[in-house]
Amino acid sequence: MDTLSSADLIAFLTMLTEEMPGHSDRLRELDAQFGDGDLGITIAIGMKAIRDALPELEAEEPGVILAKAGMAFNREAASTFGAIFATALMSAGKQVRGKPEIALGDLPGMIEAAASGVSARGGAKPGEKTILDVLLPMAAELQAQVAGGAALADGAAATHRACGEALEATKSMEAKHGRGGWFKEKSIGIQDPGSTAICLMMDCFARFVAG
Amino acid sequence: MDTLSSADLIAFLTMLTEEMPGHSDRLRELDAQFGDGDLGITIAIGMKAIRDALPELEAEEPGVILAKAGMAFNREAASTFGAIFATALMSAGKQVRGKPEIALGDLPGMIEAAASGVSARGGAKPGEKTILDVLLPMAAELQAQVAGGAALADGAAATHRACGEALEATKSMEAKHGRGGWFKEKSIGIQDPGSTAICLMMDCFARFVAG
Amino acid sequence: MKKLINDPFEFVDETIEGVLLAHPEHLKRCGGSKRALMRADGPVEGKVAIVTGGGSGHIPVFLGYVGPGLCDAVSIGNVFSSPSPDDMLAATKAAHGGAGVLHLYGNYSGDKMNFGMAAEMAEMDDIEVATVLATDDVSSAPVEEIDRRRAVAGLFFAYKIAGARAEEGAGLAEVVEAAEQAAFATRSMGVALTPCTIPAAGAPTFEIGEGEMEIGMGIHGEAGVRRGEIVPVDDVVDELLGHVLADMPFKAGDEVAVLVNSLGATPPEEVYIMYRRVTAVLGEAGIAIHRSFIGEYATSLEMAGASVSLLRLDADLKRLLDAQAYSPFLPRLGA
Amino acid sequence: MKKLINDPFEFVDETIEGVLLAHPEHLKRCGGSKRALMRADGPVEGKVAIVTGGGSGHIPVFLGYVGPGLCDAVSIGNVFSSPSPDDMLAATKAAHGGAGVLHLYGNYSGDKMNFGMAAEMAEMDDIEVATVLATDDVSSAPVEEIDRRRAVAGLFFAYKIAGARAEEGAGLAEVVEAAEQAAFATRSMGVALTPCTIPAAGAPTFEIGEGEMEIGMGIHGEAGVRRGEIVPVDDVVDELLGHVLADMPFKAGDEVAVLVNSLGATPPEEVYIMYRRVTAVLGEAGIAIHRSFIGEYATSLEMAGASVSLLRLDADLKRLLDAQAYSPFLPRLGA
Ligand SMILES: Nc1ncnc2c1ncn2[C@@H]1O[C@H](COP(=O)(O)OP(=O)(O)O)[C@@H](O)[C@H]1O
Ligand SMILES: Nc1ncnc2c1ncn2[C@@H]1O[C@H](COP(=O)(O)OP(=O)(O)O)[C@@H](O)[C@H]1O
Ligand SMILES: [Mg+2]
Ligand SMILES: [Mg+2]
Ligand SMILES: [Mg+2]
Ligand SMILES: [Mg+2]
Repeated sequence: MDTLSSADLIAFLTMLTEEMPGHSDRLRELDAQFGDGDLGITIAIGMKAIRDALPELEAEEPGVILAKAGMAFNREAASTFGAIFATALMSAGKQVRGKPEIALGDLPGMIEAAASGVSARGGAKPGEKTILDVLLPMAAELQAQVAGGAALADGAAATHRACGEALEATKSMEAKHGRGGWFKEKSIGIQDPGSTAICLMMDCFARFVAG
Repeated sequence: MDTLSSADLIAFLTMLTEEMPGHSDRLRELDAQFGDGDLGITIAIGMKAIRDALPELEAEEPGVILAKAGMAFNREAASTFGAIFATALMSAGKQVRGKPEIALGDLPGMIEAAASGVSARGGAKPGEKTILDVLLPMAAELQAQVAGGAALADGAAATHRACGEALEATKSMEAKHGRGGWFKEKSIGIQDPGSTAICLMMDCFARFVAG
Repeated sequence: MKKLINDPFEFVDETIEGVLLAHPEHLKRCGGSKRALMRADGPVEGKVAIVTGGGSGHIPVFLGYVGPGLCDAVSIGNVFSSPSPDDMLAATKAAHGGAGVLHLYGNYSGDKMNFGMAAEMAEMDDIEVATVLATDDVSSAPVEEIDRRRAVAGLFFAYKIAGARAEEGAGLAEVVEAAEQAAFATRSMGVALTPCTIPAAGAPTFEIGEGEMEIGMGIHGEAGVRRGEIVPVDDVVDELLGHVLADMPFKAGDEVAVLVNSLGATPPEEVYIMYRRVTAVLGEAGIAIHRSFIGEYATSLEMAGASVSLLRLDADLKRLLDAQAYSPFLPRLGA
Repeated sequence: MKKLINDPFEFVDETIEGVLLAHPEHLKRCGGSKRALMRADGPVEGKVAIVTGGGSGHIPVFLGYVGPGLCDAVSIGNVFSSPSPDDMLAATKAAHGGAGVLHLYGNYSGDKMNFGMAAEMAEMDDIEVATVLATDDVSSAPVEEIDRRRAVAGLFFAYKIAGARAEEGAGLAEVVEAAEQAAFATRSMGVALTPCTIPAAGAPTFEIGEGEMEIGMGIHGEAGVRRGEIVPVDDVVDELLGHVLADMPFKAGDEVAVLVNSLGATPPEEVYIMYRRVTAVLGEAGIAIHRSFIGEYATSLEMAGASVSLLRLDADLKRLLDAQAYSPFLPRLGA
């Protein structure tokens, strides 16, 4: 697979919505350590909302599918993560407006757009233990993969690895946003729950494009 | 000791009010098994109320001391047991009105009066797992001891033994009164908490008159 | 023991002090009595006075039911224990407005014996006293032995109805009649999930296994009708209403008031979820709901659980139920 | 998990259904929205509308604060999670009476982002929207960073004051000003004894050891200022008030309103015992209590714990606090 058509994207989102609820407990436990423990439930409800929305999105172009999936997620599972995630998908989707397919070359710009959308919505800066701390390293790695002429599957695999390393790095950060922000130094040592969710999604994507 | 003067009675009640709170936990646990668990607290608070009342009772005759001790108990620790116990003490006290001392020969009549007062107040009949089921056997034993010409200490010791046997017999009874009445067959097998309290008091009395 | 208290033996007196500090415009002591409170504007001359009382640990039961259109005075016992006859007498004398006194309380033996003594003493003071007992808990005895039934949250309806009748200026016999009608027309059944701890005892009175509930348990932990696994709340409501509806029995065409009470630790959300099911079951049975009360009307320290009470209405009871009444411990009552 | 619920994922919707069945004369849905409710008599033409919202699990927060003299509409999220911008927008549009809308809610990032989106959308529909956030929890950030503070039960005062100002017919800017004054003049601090369990999670969010408490913990389990052994409640109150009084700071001669809130599982008796101590501490500090509120004003599922909030009053705030307001979830408010 070199590019993602609308049908591909819908197949990926279907797989994503099937897999992610299985990580609910893990995400809930992470979020409970320096938050309110709702993230696992947010993911479970939000993924179900995306799945329910998919049948009506088949005729749309990939960018619109992404944007509408994000809105569907936050409609049913609004929350800090819901708003941030919806913003990310809407920003990424806007980036490929009008394109019938998404290629590896589109991905760096999409993730960069997602990151700046998230930053504008929530005011976070790098190093503050938010999903920005995985999005920005992902965008950089994607950039490098495109420059190196990688195939989609290889680029995605490398980006997943980069995401995992970035996630590991969130452990040493102190949370400044969301409920985690009130736990201050108690948040150090635990990996960021929101970034964990993003990484799990990236893992799913890498496996999807690998076939 | 052959008879109890007011000073003796006050000495006994002082000993009683010192000892009984030590049985609180045991009484609470018994009462909790087929009731609401308050009896231990009732005894602790009520005994303290008697002790606080004693200094003002020194000049009174024994019958009045008993009656007022009962009222003091139920003033601070009103409850089913409080009302029953106050009634018992008031009835027993009335029985020796005008007498400066209480002899063994007075005791059968006093306990009989207590039993009929209790029965009139609470409507219980023998065999319904109430303090009547120790009071009546105690009265019978006292009668026998008086007929046999026993000394006070021996009569009291024998009555304590009879009380203990009667208490044992309450185990097989089904409660019909107080909160225990709602536990029906679940109350079988457990000894009556109120009768347990009476028996503990009788034990104290037997040791007191033994010197 | 997870409690926000000081000396457990001061629990009741400190609660009363807090209540009086919070609601001085509403409640005052009956003379010097530490354990008897009354309407701040009482005694109300010429009105039948309603005096209640019972053990502590159940707010708004009992002191929260003193107020215009409710009771006139209350005597307050230790936790789960009857008040003393002295305090009952103090409440009776202080509330008496010259038109007689109704002793209205729950059918518990300690309360009955002690109120009995207080009534005897009041009568020696030439105060006419009548007594009505609430016996709404259908789980506590078969209907043929209704006199053995204990009271749970349905006591609220007896207060509301008798209080309104007294406020209308009715005489003692009429207030008694209204109270008896309300008490008889009220049937309740509860479920308990967790035990309560008497502060001075320091340990739970009873145990309910993780994942277990007891249907019909009384608000002091008295035995219920069955213990079992916790099931979906709709099924719990069906079971409670099954007992309640069969008891009077309630029939199609009846009009009722509904009370869904939380024992305290059960969150408000859950009693609303229960109420949702109650409306469905009553709807199916053809029973019309005239008015509903949902929330904490009789708690039991930190117990989790709830009860459903129905009051079968006629025109008189409806008028009395809808009448204005006020207590700072309750949402606004009456139209 | 000791809960009286059905499917945990239906918890919020079934609660809302129960609430609407119980209070049809008081609340209605905003159009077809499942998660937005409003005053049954709304929109009130010509009045500034106040719209609030937030995660579920805190009744009477948030839907219990809709009513005359309070908020006009509410959007309702999943348990402990923000409502969606769609529902916020639905509430905003439905409540709008032509005089602008105040979004008044607690300072939580999910709510802020989602309300932010809703406000942008409402403005595209030519509805003027202003926003005021409650930040009363002094334990959540130092006073220099008051904008980072979260809201706890003191949110009640912001509703009461802003609601009264809107009811007086004030314009949006004036209602905003009153809301800001109330929000700024309110300081709270809580203590938690037991955790809560999100129904869909099925396990407690956090743990507090037997015999332990956490001073300053937020109502979703957010970190407080210290964890330690449970001490007599008078000492707990002293510690909470120590933080609260030092924060504004409150001074001798100040006049305040007091709110002692139970998180739900803490019995009413205990918050009255707390209030008793509050009066003593304030009395000693020369601070006068104008009015007090004691009970459940913001709960957190089956959490045990409580908070103390103070609102520093001036003549305007006093008038607004004393004004009539009504919700079936609260004791009578106002004179
Ligand atoms: N301002 C922000 N920008 C980006 N991501 C954020 C921001 N605030 C929180 N997050 C992410 O959201 C996650 C928490 O989401 P969620 O549990 O919904 O929020 P809440 O803390 O409100 O309960 C965090 O782990 C973090 O990755
Ligand atoms: N009607 C009665 N007559 C005599 N004794 C009684 C009666 N009812 C209860 N008791 C005694 O009182 C004890 C319970 O007292 P207590 O715990 O105060 O009552 P409650 O059951 O109201 O909590 C019982 O164990 C029994 O011995
Ligand atoms: Mg969270
Ligand atoms: Mg008992
Ligand atoms: Mg008792
Ligand atoms: Mg959350």
